[in-house]
Parts: sequence; C-alpha cells; structure tokens
Amino acid sequence: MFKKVLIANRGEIAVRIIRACREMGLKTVAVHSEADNDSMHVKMADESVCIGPGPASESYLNIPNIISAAEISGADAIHPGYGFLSENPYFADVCESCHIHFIGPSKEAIERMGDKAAARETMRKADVPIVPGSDGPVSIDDAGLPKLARKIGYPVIVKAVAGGGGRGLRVVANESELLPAIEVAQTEAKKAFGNGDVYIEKYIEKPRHIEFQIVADAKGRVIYLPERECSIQRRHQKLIEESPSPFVDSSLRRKMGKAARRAAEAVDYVTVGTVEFLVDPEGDFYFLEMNTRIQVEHTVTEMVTGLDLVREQIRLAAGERIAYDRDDYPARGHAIECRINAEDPEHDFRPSPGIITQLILPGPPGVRVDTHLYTGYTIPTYYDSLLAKLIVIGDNREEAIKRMQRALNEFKIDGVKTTIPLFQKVMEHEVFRKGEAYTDFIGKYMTASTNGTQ
Amino acid sequence: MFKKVLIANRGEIAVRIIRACREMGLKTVAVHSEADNDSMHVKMADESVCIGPGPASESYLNIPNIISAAEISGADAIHPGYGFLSENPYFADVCESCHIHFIGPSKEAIERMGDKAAARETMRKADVPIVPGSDGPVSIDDAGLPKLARKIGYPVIVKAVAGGGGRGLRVVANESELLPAIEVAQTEAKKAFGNGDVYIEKYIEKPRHIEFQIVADAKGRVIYLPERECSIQRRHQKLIEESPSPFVDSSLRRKMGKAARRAAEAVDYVTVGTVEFLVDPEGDFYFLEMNTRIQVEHTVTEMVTGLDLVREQIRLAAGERIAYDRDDYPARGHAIECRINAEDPEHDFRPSPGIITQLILPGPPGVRVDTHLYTGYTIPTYYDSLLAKLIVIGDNREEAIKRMQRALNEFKIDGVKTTIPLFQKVMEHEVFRKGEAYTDFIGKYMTASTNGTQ
Amino acid sequence: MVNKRLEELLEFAESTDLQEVVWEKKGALISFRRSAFSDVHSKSMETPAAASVANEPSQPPEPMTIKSTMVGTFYRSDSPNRPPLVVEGTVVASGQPVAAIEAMKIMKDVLSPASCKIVKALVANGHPVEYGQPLFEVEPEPLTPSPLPGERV
Amino acid sequence: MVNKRLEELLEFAESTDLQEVVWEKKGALISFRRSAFSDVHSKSMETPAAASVANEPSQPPEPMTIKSTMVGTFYRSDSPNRPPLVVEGTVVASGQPVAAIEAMKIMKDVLSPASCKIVKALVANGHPVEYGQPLFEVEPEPLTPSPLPGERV
Repeated sequence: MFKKVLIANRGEIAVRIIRACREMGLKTVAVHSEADNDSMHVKMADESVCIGPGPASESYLNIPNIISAAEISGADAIHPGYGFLSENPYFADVCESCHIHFIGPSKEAIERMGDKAAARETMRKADVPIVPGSDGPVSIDDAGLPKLARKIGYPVIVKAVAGGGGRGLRVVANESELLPAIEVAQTEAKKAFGNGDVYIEKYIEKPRHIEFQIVADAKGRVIYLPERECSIQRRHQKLIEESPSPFVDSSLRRKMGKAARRAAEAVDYVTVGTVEFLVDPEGDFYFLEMNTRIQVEHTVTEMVTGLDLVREQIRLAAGERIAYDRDDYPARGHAIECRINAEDPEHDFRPSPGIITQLILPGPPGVRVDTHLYTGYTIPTYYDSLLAKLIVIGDNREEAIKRMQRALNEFKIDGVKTTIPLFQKVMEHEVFRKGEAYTDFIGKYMTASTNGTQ
Repeated sequence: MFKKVLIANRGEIAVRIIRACREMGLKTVAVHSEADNDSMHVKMADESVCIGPGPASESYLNIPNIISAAEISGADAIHPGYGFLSENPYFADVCESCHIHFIGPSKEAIERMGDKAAARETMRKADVPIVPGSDGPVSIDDAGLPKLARKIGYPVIVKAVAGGGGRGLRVVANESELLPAIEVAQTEAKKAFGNGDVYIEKYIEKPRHIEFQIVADAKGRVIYLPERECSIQRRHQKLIEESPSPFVDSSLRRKMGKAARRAAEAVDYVTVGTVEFLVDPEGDFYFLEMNTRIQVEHTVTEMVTGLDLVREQIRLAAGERIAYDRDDYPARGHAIECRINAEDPEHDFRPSPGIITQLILPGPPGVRVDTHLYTGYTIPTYYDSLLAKLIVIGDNREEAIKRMQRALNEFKIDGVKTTIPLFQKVMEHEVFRKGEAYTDFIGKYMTASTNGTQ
Repeated sequence: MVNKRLEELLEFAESTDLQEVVWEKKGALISFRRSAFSDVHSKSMETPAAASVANEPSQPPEPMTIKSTMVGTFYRSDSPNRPPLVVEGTVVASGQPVAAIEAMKIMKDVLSPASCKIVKALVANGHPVEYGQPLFEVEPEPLTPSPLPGERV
Repeated sequence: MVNKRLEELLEFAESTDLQEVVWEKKGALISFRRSAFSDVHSKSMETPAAASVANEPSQPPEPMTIKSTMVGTFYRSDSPNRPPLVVEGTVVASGQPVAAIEAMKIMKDVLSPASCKIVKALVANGHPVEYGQPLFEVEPEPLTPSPLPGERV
C-alpha cells in the first residue's frame, strides 16, 4: 500500500479523498493555488504545497509543479480526483516515469476511451452497442446513403462534424426528407464552422442518461454496481443523479451491467470507472463514453451499497484484489443527489461568488452532504461553482424525494445564490416524480420561461 | 395519522422529531422556554409557542402550559422526546383526558416500568431474568439470610434502600463476611441517609450494559432489533453506544431479544422502547429496566438497520401496523456513537457553556451528526450539556473505530470545551479496541489520574 | 438622590412582572430590565436583575406592558356576555383583574402587577397568547411618593 | 509629483515578481501590492494591481523579497561543488541568477526580477520550496533616476 498520497485537486473531492486516506492510515499532501490558501482541503491535509497562482492553468493543471510537489513531499502516489488532470494520459505517463503511482487506470485505457472514434471502434469489437451512424462525413452523391439511413432506422439526425450549439443539426423522420435535410445542414455547417462536413446517426427520442459504476482489479476481475440515472442535466452538466434508476428493471440491469463490464475489459481497465449509456423508452441502450476516474456522483452508489468507492479505488490502484465476488452487488434503498452550485437559477445560472456568511447543513437521518464549505469561507472566482453535493437515501424513491425536499428546505447557505430553489421545483414536478424525465427536462420545464417564476 | 405534532422537548431530539414529521407531511409545533428563543428547533418548526422562563420546571416540565400550547395551536399529538416529561405517566394521562395523542406507550406501561419493584415483579412473571436479591430490607436477625445469600450466590452486594453515591455499599465475597458487612452498611446508610435499611443482591463482576430496541404495534406484534452495547458510561450516563455488541453472538442475541420481547409483551407495550440488561462475562444477563420512550442512542440502530425509528414510533402511536415481519432484523455494518457534551473532561467534566464561534461538522462517508448547534449559537445554562451525537458506520468494528477517529479529528466546535478529547483517548485505548470494556471503564482508565494527562 | 430613587424603583420593579421600568426626570433616565424578559444571549450571561443609569436613553425605551404569565386563549372579560374588564384609560390598582385567559377549559384572571393606567390592549378578544406575550400597554399611575428624607425637589 | 512617481514605480512593480514595492520620501509613503501575492479573501475582490498612497504606513511594510516561481529543491549554487551564486551584500542586476531550483531532476536558475542588493537568504541550501515562497530578502539598489520634467528636489 502507498505511504503518502498527494491529492492533485481541490474542493469537495479533495476533502473526500483526504478522508479516505486518513481512514486507511495514509499521509496526505494537499496542493493548492494561492487562491485556495484558506480552503478546507489545505486545512485538513497533513502537508500542503502551493503550486501556483489562482488560474487553474498555472496551478491545478501545472504538471511540473505538481510532480515536483510530490517529489519534495515524498508522496508515492497521486490521486487526481475528477476534472483537472484526472483524464490526461500524459499526466498519468509522467507520474509513471517519475515512479509515482497514478491512482487510476493505465494511460492506454485513458487514451483509448478519451478518443471518440477509437472508443466507438473498441466498443464495436467488444459487442457493446453504440449509436448506429455513418462514422464520418456523408455526401448526397453517395448512392448508398438512403440504404445506410434505412439500416440505421428513422428518425436519423444529421450532425455537423465541426459540431456545437445546435447549428447544422437536422432530425429526419423519413427517406423523402433525407437529402434535402443534408443539403441544408451542410450549408448551415459551412456558414457556422467553415466546414460543411456532416454525418448521420440514429436519433434517440426521449433519451435517458444511465451509467454503470464498474470496479476492476489488476487480476482482471471486473464487477459492476447498481446503475445510476443522471438524466437531469443542463447543457450536458449533470444536476441530479439517482440510484437505482426508476426505469431499469433487473433484467435490463443485468444486460447493461454486462455490457459495461465488457467495455471495461476491452481496455484492461483497473480501479473504478463509469460506463455511460443513452437509453431509449424501449430499453435499447447505446454506449456514450467511459469516464476513467472517480465521478462526482459516486456518492449515490456508496449510499445504496455501503461501499467506500474512493477507498476501493486507492486499494485497487495499489494492486489489491476485489474482496467481493458478485454482480448485482447487494443494494439497499433509493439514493438521490443534487449538485448545489453557486449559481443564480433565476438569471440563467450565472455564477454567484461571495463569502459564506452562515452555513447550516441539513441533518440526519438518511442525509449526506459532501462539501468543502464552512462559515466565513470565501468562494474563489477561478473554479467550478460546485458548493456541495446533497445526497439522501430512503426506503424507496418516494421516501427519498420527501427526504430530499426536507433537506433542501433545511439547507442554509447565506451570502451567495444557489441552485437550491431549482431543485425544490424539480422535486415538486410531476414529470420528475413519475420518473419520466429525459435529458431535455431542465430546458423543457425549468427555464425561466417554463418554470412559471417569471 | 395525526395532522399536527407538538414537540414537548428541545435540543437535538426536538430537531430530530421535527425532521421525521416533515418527511411524513405532519405540521410541527415547537414549544420553548425564553432561554431557547433562538434555538434550532424553534427556527425549524412550522409554529412555536413560548411556554415559560428558562428553568425547565417552569417551561419544559410545565404541563398546563404545554397542553394549553397544544390546544391553542390545534396540535392533535404530542411527542415527548426523551427526558423531561417522556416517562411521566401523569402527563400521558392528561394528554389522553384532553384528547391529545401521547406519542408513546400507555400510561399503565410507563407506570409499571417506572416502579422498580413492580417492574421486577412483572419481569419475574414474564420469565425475564432479574438480578437475584432479597427484594426489600434484610435484618441480621433473620436466620434465613445466609441461606438466601447462598441461593443468590456469592459475591453479593449490600445496598442501602435509600441508595446513592456509593455510601452504604458493601461487596461480600463469602458467608463469613456477610453479617459484619450488613452491620457496617446499615450504620453507614443510617448516617448518610437517616435510613439504615439495606438489601442484598447478586454482585455482577465485569458487567456490560447491553440493551434491545423493541418495536411494537397496537395489534400486539413485537419485534426486537439488533442489540446496542452501552458499557462506556460515566456515573450511569452513557457516553458511547455501539451496535452490534462486540460480545454478543447470534445465539445470545436471540435469547436476549426474546426476553426483551417478553418484557414488552408483559406490559402490552406499543410504539418503540428499550429493554436494558446487565450481562456478565459468562453471558448470563439480568433485566435492568425498560425505557418507555425513544432513546438518545436510537441512532446507532438506525445506522445498521436503515430504519427511521422516530417515524416508526409516530406511525405506531397512530395505530398503524409493523410493516416487516421478523426478528433478527437485517443489519449491515457496525455503528458507534459518541455523545459530545459541553464539558471539560480535564476538569471533572464541569459544564462549559458559551457561544459557538465556529462549527465544522465531520463529513461523509459513513458519518452522521445529530445536533442543534449552529455557528453563533449560545448554549443556555439551564439544560443538559449534550451538544451533538456523532455516529459512524463501518463494514466492521475496526473500520468504524478508524472512521470515528477520523471524524473526531475533523469535528470543530470553537467557543466551548467538549468531550471530544476524551473520546479520542477512548478510541486509542486497547481495552476498548479489544471490546473488553465494562461499565467501570471510564472511572478505571479515563479519569484525570488514570488517563496520563495530568 | 439617584441611589435612593434607584432603591425605590428597584423594589417596585421586583414586585412586578413588568419587563422594563423607565423613570425619567430632568433629563436623567433610570431604567430597569429584568433579565427574565431579556433575550437569550444576554440572558445566559446576566445576573437575575441588572440596573443601568444613564443621562440619555441609548434607544427609545420600550413601552411598559402587562405580559401573559401563561399560555391560552385571551378574553377581555371573565365571562362571554360581560363587557371588557378594562378599556383604554381605565386606571387599575395592583392585583386588579384586567382580563382572563382560558387554558385547559379553565378561566384564569390576568391581574395587573402594579397600579397603572391602561393605554391600549395589544391582543384581540379570543386570540391565543403565549408565555411572556404583552397583553396591554400601560403607563404608571403618577404616584405621589412620600418625600424621602434629605431629598430636595 | 506623486502621480509621476506612481506611474514610474507602477511600471517597475509590474515588470517584476516583487510582492510589494515601498517608496518612502520625506515621510510620504507609496506602496504597491500585486494582488497575485495578496491573501485569498481580498484577492477575489481586488483588481489585478492596487495602489495606495498614505502619509504614514498603517503597519511596518513587509521587507522586499525574491520569491520562488516554481516548486522544487532550493540550491544556493547551480552545481554541487560551486560556491553560492550570491551572499549577503551581493548586488545583482535584473535577470541575474541568484540561486537554482531542482524540479523533476532538472536545475533551473532563479533570476533576480530587478536590480537589488541581497540582504539575506531565507531558505537553506537543499531545502524544498513551494510556489511564492520568499527565497531572499533584498533591498532596492538606490537608482539614480533621470530627473522627471517639472520635478523639484
């Protein structure tokens, strides 16, 4: 096992990792920017090293200073947390060449899963369903195009290769619309991105985002844990996660879990990771991507399984074995997480930095709060706006929602605007309560114009 | 189900009850003394009524004002919490006559269990083992006395009926010491209490305090939950509780659990209650008393079972049924609670009131804090010194102890002295770590003279 | 002279339930606050009764009131079809009933803790009241004190 | 006159890594604090560089220092068997090496951000240093400024 772990991160996840290390008897080294001198992870760690000024590019992304901090502090392992350098294969590589353990998978696994095309190819080989599509640009002169579209199955969506912001997007309901749609999309894309290339893939209606936490050891054993549903998103940013999914039954769980395991095995994955799928109302699911790190929402899985996933991650990175031997890992209850951000939901989620003048956390039973806040803390302007993760567990989804409402109501964060009011609206919304929310939920029901507050 | 619940209590338990009511959709009424105008339970409840000045005798024990508060607020039920009026049969009676539901057992059950002699008699009839003894005063002129002592089995202890503070206590190892010991005890008792009556009972060496949470509905179904061990006490005040006990195996658990159920059945018990036993190293156990209310340490049972015992208590008081149907209720992991008091362990636990200038609670995973504190809160001088209950759960006892050490280390309560340092010493102590602590642990190892700090 | 007056007022204050007694004369102000009525924070610090003497009041003194000493339903008269026991301007002696409070089906009189004049009722007939809630705003009956030995007016 | 001097010093300050520049003359004090070095709280409020002019310093100004711009092991010389690059009293020009820091097996020179005199070394040879850690206390080389138009001395 490692002796001393350097945490190359900040905020709640740095705090979470320090706690796990402490319980494992490992010494901890916090690295921090000058903007984080007073932050919780610095106060909690055994040692701390300042690695640069506020901007992340000069501190939390400053590989030489981080590696050097590990060297001068004598850390034998680095935990990257999430974001920052956590999915940077070069960083994993540097750690290795400096004989410092990178707490995560191999750089090859990170690389393979980091490249969309390579990942799709790997998944196809591993018999993991991917969204069917043209794999690359299409041309209206290509006579095989209609056949391909038929094979994919209508509706299909035309997307610009240069991508982004909905421009050059066209949904095609049937063959007669196909070629015209492609032409329009190409023209739009050319205007928007200076690149007219477009490709087509299956258009998934009413998509849910459902993911599987996998745990893998160096001996090649891979376990999948109960799924998490993360359909409540805003601009592809998850806001609410829950486990189990209100949609998944045990047979679909087994099917998807096994696909997730194949995905991990295909890249000889070690430690913990997450395989993300899009799922349609028929229960057909398609590989989205694999996150090769601990995730923000690992907490809901911890709540239902009782596992300490960060400890597992560290154990497995140190070469230890998985102690349990089964899929469908036993779970109890239903857990929901809300990501509380320092944003003003009434004003297009604009960031709301400031000083926390009073902090009162919601309390037990069945309530968990992961946060780095304390009364008097000043939120730096350089980093993401996550203030706290509020997680509840109940006997079932209905109990969990009631508990979340109670906890949101109790949570007091004075001094900044937060997304708590948004979550209160979501918890009251019948579409969410019925478990019928898709990835378009926030845009459809919770924007200023649709939530009835303006 | 009730519509509006008045909570006749304060501090963390009032907060705990309000949370349960919220999740059940019940309105809440807080009652408070003038010393508690700013306390958490008043801020959290839907309504609040001031019932008197600071001293509990004029407020939290003021039955007319509490009942009247229920009447003017339209509350249809009263939750007494623990302490104060929770085990006062007269209060339960008044509630009934005023057509307000008392959330607890019948006044008869409270009465029977509240009277030591009546309780012993009831237990004997119910075939629940009690500490063998003389049942009442003994006289050295009584020729049957040595025979009785032999029947009880040596060593026996001589206790003053008027009792208290160790005066008039004598342990007797064999028959030759019996009569002299009684004479001395009588003289001491006469001096100390003006009443020379003494009685004898079996002296239990290396006693553990082990108790069973029972849950009973109005239909007569009684369930027992996994035991709690509460041997770490100071002057009969519990300081640390855990579940399961490091001493109890499944066969002893079943034996004791069934005895606990018989005890509850013997008084037609309804709602939740606790049957306390003394257990000797051979696993012989003896009825101590039954607490006819929710207990401070109900939390450790909630952690291992996932039940919400306060909700259960309210449901059952409203006449609902027990939803599950088994003993040895399924439990997961090992939970430990430390009661953090505003006391100075370095100075004979003298109370340390004051203003909380900074509060930072220990965080997840596996950590629960029940508290009414907030940064800026002033601790009134009138009430008990409980600041917070820190509860952890781990896969096993060893993990739980590590987690408790981590959490104690993280817990920051500025402005007052607390018992946190004491608990840090206990967690490090090999006798506790081995699970070999008896009710004399604190006096033996943790007093200023024995803990090596002075 | 102040000390004499102080003792006199202190006795009066102690003898009543009044939260605050303010005595002003020739710009000098003497006020008593009985801590049982002060807020929690100061309370857990203060000694049972604190007295302060100042040449000007820090903020305008709270008006004198008769407060409820119980929890229940407030009535202006001691039985349904009777007129209010007191109205604005009524002068009452110490110990005289000014209203009634019903708790657990029993009516109890509210007695004036001191001789004073009713300025106005602060709670409407039939409304609930809590412990310490002001029921009437009052002003002290101008007493004609027996001149104190050695006092010059 | 102050504003001219202000601009001049501001340029100087911006051109360096110095945390603080203090210019005192005839009891007037001009000090710069570059917020990249100020504490977090003020930081997230302040604009990149704040200047203050006062007739007396609120507290004794922090001494001028050369700070580390990287993380690593500090060496007084650029190779093991060489003498220290600078000692107490050494006067160095802007850009002159004053020490070396080893990170990831590579030695990098620490350059003086301005011409100044070394007052004392704050870190012992071979010790680890973090970003922003003061390495040397220095004092500015008395510069002989070309007299500013319109300035009377």
